[in-house]
Amino acid sequence: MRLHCPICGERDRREFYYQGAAVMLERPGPDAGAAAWDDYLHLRDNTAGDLDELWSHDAGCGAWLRVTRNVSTHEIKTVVLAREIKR
Amino acid sequence: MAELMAKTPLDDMPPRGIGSCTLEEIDLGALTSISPYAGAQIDAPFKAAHGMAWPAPNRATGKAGARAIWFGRDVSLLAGPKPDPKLAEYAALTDQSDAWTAVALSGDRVEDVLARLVPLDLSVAQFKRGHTARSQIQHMNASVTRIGTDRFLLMVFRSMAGTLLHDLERAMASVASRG
Amino acid sequence: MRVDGKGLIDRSQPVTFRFDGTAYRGFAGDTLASALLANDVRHVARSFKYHRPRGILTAGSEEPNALMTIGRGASADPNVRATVQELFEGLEARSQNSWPSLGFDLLSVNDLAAPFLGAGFYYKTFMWPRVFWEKVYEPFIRRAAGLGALSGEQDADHYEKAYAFCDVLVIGAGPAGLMAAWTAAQSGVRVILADEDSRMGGRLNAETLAIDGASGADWAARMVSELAAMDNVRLMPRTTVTGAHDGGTFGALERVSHHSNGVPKGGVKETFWRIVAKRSVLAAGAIERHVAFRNNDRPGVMAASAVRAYLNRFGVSPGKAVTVFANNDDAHRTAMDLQDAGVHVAAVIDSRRDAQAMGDYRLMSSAMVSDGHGRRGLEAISVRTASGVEKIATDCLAVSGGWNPTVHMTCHMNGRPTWQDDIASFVPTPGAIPGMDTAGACNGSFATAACLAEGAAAAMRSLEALGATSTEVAVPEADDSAYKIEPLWAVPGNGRAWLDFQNDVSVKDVKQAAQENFASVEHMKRYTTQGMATDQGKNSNVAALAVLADATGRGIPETGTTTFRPPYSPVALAALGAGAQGKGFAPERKTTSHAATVAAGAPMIEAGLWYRPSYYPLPDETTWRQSCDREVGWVRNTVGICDVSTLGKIDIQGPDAAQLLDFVYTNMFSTLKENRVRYGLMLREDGFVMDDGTTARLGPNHYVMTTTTAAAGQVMRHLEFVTQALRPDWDVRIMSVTEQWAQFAVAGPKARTLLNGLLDHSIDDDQWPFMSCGTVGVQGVEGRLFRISFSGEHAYEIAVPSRFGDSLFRLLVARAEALGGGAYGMEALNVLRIEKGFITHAEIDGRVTAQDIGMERMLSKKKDFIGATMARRPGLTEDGRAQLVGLKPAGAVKQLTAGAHIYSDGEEPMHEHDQGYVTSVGFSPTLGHYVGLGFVRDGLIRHGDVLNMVDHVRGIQTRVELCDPVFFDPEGGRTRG
Amino acid sequence: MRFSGLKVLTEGLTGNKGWGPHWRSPEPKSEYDIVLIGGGGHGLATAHYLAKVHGLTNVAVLEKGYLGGGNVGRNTTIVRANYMLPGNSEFYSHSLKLWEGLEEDLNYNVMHSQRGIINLVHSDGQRDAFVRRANSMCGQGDDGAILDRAGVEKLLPFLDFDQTRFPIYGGLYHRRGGTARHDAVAWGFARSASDRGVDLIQQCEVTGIDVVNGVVKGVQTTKGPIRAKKVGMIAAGRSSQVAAMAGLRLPIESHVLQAFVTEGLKPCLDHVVTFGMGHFYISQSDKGGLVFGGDLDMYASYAARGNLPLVEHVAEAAMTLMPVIGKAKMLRSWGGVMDMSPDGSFIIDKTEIEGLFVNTGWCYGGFKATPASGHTFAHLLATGNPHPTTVRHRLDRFRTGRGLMDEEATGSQHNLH
Repeated sequence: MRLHCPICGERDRREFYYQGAAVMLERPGPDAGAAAWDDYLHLRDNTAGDLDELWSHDAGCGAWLRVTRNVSTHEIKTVVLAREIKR
Repeated sequence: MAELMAKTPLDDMPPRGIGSCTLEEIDLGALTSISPYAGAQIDAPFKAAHGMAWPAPNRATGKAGARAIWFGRDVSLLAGPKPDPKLAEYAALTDQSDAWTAVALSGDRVEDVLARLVPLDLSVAQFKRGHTARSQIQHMNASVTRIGTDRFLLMVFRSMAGTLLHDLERAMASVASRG
Repeated sequence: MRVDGKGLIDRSQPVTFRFDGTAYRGFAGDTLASALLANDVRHVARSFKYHRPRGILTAGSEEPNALMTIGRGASADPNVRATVQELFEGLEARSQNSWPSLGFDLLSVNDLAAPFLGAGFYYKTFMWPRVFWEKVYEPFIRRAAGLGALSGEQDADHYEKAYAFCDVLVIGAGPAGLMAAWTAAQSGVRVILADEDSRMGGRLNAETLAIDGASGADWAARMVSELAAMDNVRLMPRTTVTGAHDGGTFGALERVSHHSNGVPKGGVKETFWRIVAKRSVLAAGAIERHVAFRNNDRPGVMAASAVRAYLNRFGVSPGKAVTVFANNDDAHRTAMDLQDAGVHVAAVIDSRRDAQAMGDYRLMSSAMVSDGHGRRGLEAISVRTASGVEKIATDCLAVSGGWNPTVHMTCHMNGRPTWQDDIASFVPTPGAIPGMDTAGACNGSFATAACLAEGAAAAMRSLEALGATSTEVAVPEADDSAYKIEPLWAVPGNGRAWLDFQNDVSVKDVKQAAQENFASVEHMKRYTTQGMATDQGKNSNVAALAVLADATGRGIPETGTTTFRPPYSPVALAALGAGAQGKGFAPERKTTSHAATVAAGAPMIEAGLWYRPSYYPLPDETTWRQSCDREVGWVRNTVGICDVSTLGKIDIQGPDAAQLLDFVYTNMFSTLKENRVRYGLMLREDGFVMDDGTTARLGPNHYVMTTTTAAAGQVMRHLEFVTQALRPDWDVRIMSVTEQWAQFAVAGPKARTLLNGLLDHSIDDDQWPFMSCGTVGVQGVEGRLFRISFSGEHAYEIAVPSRFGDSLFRLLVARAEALGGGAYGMEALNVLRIEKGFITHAEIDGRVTAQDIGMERMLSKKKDFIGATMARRPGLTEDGRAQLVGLKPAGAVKQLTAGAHIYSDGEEPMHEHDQGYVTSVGFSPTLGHYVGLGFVRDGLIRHGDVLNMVDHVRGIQTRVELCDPVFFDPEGGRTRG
Repeated sequence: MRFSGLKVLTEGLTGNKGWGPHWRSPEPKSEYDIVLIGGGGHGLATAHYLAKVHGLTNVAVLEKGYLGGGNVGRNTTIVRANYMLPGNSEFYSHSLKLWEGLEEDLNYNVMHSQRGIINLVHSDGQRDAFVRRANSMCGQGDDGAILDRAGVEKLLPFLDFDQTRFPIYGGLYHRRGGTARHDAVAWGFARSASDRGVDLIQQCEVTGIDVVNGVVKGVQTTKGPIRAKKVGMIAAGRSSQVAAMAGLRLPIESHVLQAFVTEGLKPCLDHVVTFGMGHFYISQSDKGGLVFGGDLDMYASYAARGNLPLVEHVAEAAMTLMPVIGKAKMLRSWGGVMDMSPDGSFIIDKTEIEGLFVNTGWCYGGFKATPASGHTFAHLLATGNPHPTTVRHRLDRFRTGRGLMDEEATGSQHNLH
C-alpha cells in the first residue's frame, strides 16, 4: 500500500503509523456526556466502504494525516493534513 | 583537571571503501533545528542571516560547510554555522549538534547500495542533487540528501550509529559482489 | 536420452553432478530435470501421502513431483524443483520423502492401504483412546508427512532485500512480455522486465515456431539483447514476481546465485525485491493441464509441452517410444517435433472425434488412455477406443488436457477469474489489479501472433495511462493457428485417477467429498487437500473443479473458483526476512557510556531498543545481588552515577507551550516557575495512566519534558497528535532532544560534593534547591543541571551534549569512586526506587488509574485535560479496584517475588480468593528485608492487613503485610537536604 | 452415522460408497425459535450446544457463504488457556476443558493436539509479567510454568540463543496448550448440530433484521423472510454490518490479520512458540507445513489480504529467532478480518433490542474460544442469563469502564490489542 503524503509525496505504507477512524479529530467537551465520549473512543460505524481515518507519517515528515480510503479495496481516495481540517 | 573530550558518533571512523563505494563519517558542524512559529515569515531573515535560501519541503540549500536541509513538517536543519540568535523571534531553535550520526556515501553504485535500504526512488532523474527526504534506512528513521552526482548525506540518530554502519556495509558488500 | 542437434544447451561445457549419490553428466544450460532425463533417470520422487513413485511432470516452476534437496550441511535447500534448478558443476541433489531409499520406500505400504485412507479419513478415526492422538497416531502421521527436511543448522547463506521503481513492470518474458517491454521501452519510460527463467523467451525457447522467419528462440535472444542495451530498461532474469499488492507494489524473488557453485564473498543467494510500478503488464503465459486417468502418475507420464521443452530447449527426449494423449491440436506439435528430431512416436491418442493428424504418425481419435503400466517407470498404456482396449508399449506419455492461463496474480487482490468456454478455462477479469493489463497466453490467447499483438497493445495502453508518447511498433509475423479443444478432465473408469499429484488426490476423492456434502469448492479443497500442495493446484485445480461440478450436477463457473494467494511460487523465509538474522531485526541504540560500561564488565540488558547496564560487578563479587546491594549502599551512603540518557527528552517551545502541557498532563504546568521542575502524570484519553516524568521550565515559553524510556516514542507521537489534530490553533513546537543530551544521575549524600569542583561554578542549596534546574558550565562545556531524584537521595541529573557523554561519564565515575561510590545499574536503580515507592511501567502497566496509584489529587479539577472525562467513568472510580500498596514479608518465608498473586489470608490460593498481585520487588540492603510494590483490592485503605502471597510457578508462599509504598525516608528529608 | 476406525475399515472394504453427507442442506423454514446469523465456527458451536445442552433444535444457522468459511477456516489453529485477567481467565479455562472432550462430544477427530505452548521471555520485566500471568493460570486451576533459559534450550534447542536481537531469558510454558485442525472443528460442530436437528442454511445472506417496538421479530434473507423469537448475531468479520441492520453501532473496528504456511517439511518443531518482541508465533502442522503469523497489518480492512511490510516483519522475526528455518519456503499467505474491540476482549451479551443477542469482538483470539463461545452464547440465548464465565463480557463495559479486560494494556485504540 502506498499513501500520498501531502508533504513528502507518495510513500510506502511502512513509513506510516495507523491510529484509527478520524472521529478522533472531534474530541467532545469535558461535559459532553458518557454517550458522546463512548462514541468518540469506542463505537464505530465500521462500514465496509470509504472510511476517514488517521495516519501519521512517522518515518517521514511526522505529519498527521486524514486519509479517506476504501477499506474493502484499499483504494486511497484523498489524503489531507490533519491540522488543515481544524484550522 | 582533564577537560571533557568530544567523541563523534562513529568515534572518528576512517573512511571505508567496499567495492566502488566509500563510506565516511562527516562533521556537519553545528546542527540546529529551526521550526518557524505560526505565521512567521522566516525566508527573508534566514537568507539574510545565513546567506542561503530557506529550503522548500524535500529540498536542501547551501553547500558543504553551510547547508539548510528540510527536516520534516515545519522544520529545517541548519548545518554548519550556529544560528543567528535573531531567528529565535521567528522560530523555535533547538540544538541538535550531537543528536545525529552523519555519513556520506559515495561511488558510482551508490544508488544500488541505497536501493537495498531506503524505500524511495533515489534514481538521479527522480532525486536530484539538492533533493532531500525524511524516510527510513532499513529500520531506522533517517534523513537522506543527495549532495553530489554520486554522493549522499545520510543521517540517523546518534545512538544508532553502529546499526547504520552494519547495514550500510552489508549493502555495500552485496552490491560489490554482483560485479 | 540426449538428442543430437537439438537444444540451446552448450555441449562444449559438460557438467558433472550427483543425484542420490550417483554421478551423472549434463551440459551447461541444462536444468537438473533435463539432465536427469538425459541420463534416463525417470523415478525421482515419492508422493506425499501414498509414497507413490513419481517422475518429472513438467518443465517449469509448477512442478509438483520432482522436488529435491540441493546441497549439503547448513546450505541444504529442501523442496527445490528440479525443473528450475540450473545445473552447475558439483551440484548435489537428493530425493525426499522416502525411507530407506527412493527405490524401496517402506511407507509405500500406504498405497496398499489406500482404500482406508481416502479423503478425510482421519476426521473419522484415531479418536480412541484420547491420549493416543498425541502419543501414537499424530507422531506417526507427522513423520510420514512432510516433504524435504530442513538441515537443522542455522542458515549461513546471505539473503537480501531491495527496492526498485519503474513506470511499467512486465511480468514474463515470453513473446507477449518481450513485445510489451520492447513497445513500452521505445517511448523512454522506465521498464522492468522480470522472468522466472534464466533464459528469457518463455515458450519460444521450447517450441519450433518461427517469428519473422527466424526461430522463436533467436528472435527472443535478439529482443533481449536490444532491451539490455537500453538505459531505461532493466532486465531481471531468474526473478519470479511473487505477488501483486496494493498501490502498484509487487514482490519479486531473484535467485541470484542458485545456479553456481559457491557464492562470491559478501554475495547473496537470493534478493527479495519490492518493485513499485505505475503500470504493469502480466504476460505470465499458461500452464498445461493434465488429464485424470488410472495411474496417470507413472514416472514417464509428462505434460506434452514439457516433452517439447526438453526436446527443443535441452536436446533431450524423455522417452524412446513416446505416445501423446491430447484433447487439442496444440499437443500434436509434440509428435511432430519428436519425429523431426528422429524420436519414435508410438501413437497419438486424441479424445476428439474429429481430430486430424498433422504429420506422419499413428493417430487414434475418439480414444482415451485408460491406464498406465509400470510402477517405477511407464512401460505401456491402455488405450480405450470404440473397438476396445489396446495396450501400447511406451516409455513416455505426453499428455495435454489443454492450457490454463496463468491468472494467479490477477487474483492476489481478491479478483476472481472469468470462465471462458472456448478454451475451457479461466481468464483474468479485467481490472482485477489496478493498473495491470494482461497479454498473451495468460489472457487466453495462445497463438504466438496473438501473444505478440496483445503484448504490444498492453504496452500501448500502459503508455497512454502514463501520458507517455507512444510510437506504433510493427508486430512481427508469427504462427496464428487456432487452438482447438474439447474439454476432457477425467477418463471414466475404475481405479485411482490422479488430480493433485503431490497430495495424492484422486477423482474418487473429489467425488467422495461431494457425496459427503462437501459440495462447495472450498469445502472440497479443504476436505481432500486438493490444490494445497506446493504447486498450489497450478496443475490440477481446474480439473478438480470440473470433476466436482460434474459430481454435483453444476456447471464449472457456477461451482466456483479457488482463490490464488501470494506468493505465486514459494519464497524462502530467509529472503523475506533478509537482514534480520542476528542483530539486524531492530536497530540497536547505545548510550554514550556504553563502551565504558561494557569495559567495566557490566552485563547489558535490553530496554526497548536501548542497552542499559544491569550492574557493575567488582572482582570479588560472585552474584548480582552482591553488586546490587553494594551499589544501593553507595547511593544511600556516598554517591552513585547512573546513565539516564535513554529517558525521552522533548523540547517544547512557543507561546502556547504551557497550554499544551496543561492539556496533556493531569496537573498544572503553566504555574511552574522558570528554572523549576515538576513531576507530571499523563493519561491516555481513556483515563488510564500513560506515562509519568518530570518537566522543566527553561524559559517563559520553553520547557523540556522527560518521559520514561519505554514510552518515549508513544508520548512524542501523542504530543504531535494533540498539536496537529486536536489543537492546531496552538502555536507550539515540539522536538525530540533525547539524542542530543547525555544525561547522568548523580545521587547520594555526596552528590553535591562530587559536582562541586567539576562544575565551573560551585552550587549550593539556596541556588539549587530540590526541583530546580538551569544551565551550568561543565569543564567549560555548557550543560544542564536538574536537581531531581529517583532514588530519594540528594541527587542531580547532569546533561551535556552527547559528544562529551563518554568523557563526562568516565569523569563522574572516577570522582564518585574517589568519594567511595561509583556507577550503578538498573538493578540498584530498581531497589532504590522501590524503597521510595516510586513507580515505573511495572506499576503503570496501562491498566491502572491515577486513583489506583494514589495520585487522585494530581487530577486537576480546574481544567480539561486528556483523559479527564473518561477517568471519571464509574468503573474507574468505584471501590473494589486494585490499588498500589507497599508489601513487606510477614511470615516465615522472607522472600517476595514479582508476579506472585495475593490471596485472602486463610483461603485457598485460587482465583476466587485473588486479591491482587506483586509488580516489583527488591531486597533492600538499607532496611535488611525484601520490599515490594503491588496492587491489592482497595489497598489504599488496607495498610496493616496481612494477606497471603503465593507464587505458584516458583513454589513460594508467604504472608505479606500491606503498607505505605514509601518504605524509606517518608518525610523526604534526604532528598531535600 | 457414527464415525469410528471400524467404520473406516468396513467402508474401505466396500468401496467407500456408504459415506453419507456430513450435514443436511435443508431449505429454510418460515419460522424458528432461534436464528443464528453466521455459520462460522462460533455459530456452529452455538447451534451444537443449543441442541445438546439445552435441547433447542428449532434453530437455524444462516450462512451467506459456505460453512466455516470465515476465520475458523483461516487461522493458525492455536488452542490455549493462558490469559491473565479475571473474566478471560475463567472463560478460556472453560474453553480448554471443552476442547479436551470435544472429539468424544462430536464424534469427530478435530486433531486437538496438546503439544505445549512456549511464550519466550526477553527481559526481566517481561518475565515478571509472565509470572503474574502464569500465576493467574495456576490460580484458575490451569497449568503454567516458567522456564529459565536452559529449560527453553532443552525444548527448543534450535532457537538462536546467541545472536538473536532480543536474547531469550526463558519462557512461559503452557503444557495443555496446542493446536487443532481448524476446518475439522467447524465441520464437527456442523455435523453434530445438523444431526441433532438444527438447520444449517448455506448461501443464505441476511439482508435485514426485523425489529418492532424494540423487539426482534425475525430476519430478511436472500432466501426469503424468516421469523424468529430470538436472533443471535455471531458473524465475526461482518459484525458491524449485521448489527447495523438492527440500527446498532458496535465498539468494533475491523482489521486484517495475515497468516502464513510453508511447504511441507519433515517434523522440526513440536511446540507452539511465540516471540513477543517480534510479534511472531509458529507451529508445525501435521502435514509438515510451518504455520506462523504475527501482528495485524494495523489498518482497517475488510479485504482479507494484507501487504508486504507485515509479511516481511514476520519473516524477519523468524530469522532473528530461529534462522534454522531460513530455507523453509512460504507457500501461501492469507488474511482474516478481525473484530477488534477497545480492550481486546470479546463481547457476549444481550443488546438493547429484546431478543437480539450479540457475540463479537474476538480480536484475533477467536479460534481457541470456539467451543466456549458456542457454549456460553447458547447458555445466554437459552436462559437469558450470562454464563458464569462471561458475566464481565458486557457490551456496555467501555461506556461504564466496569470489567474492562485489557490484556495487552494498550487502551481504547482498537488495533493495538
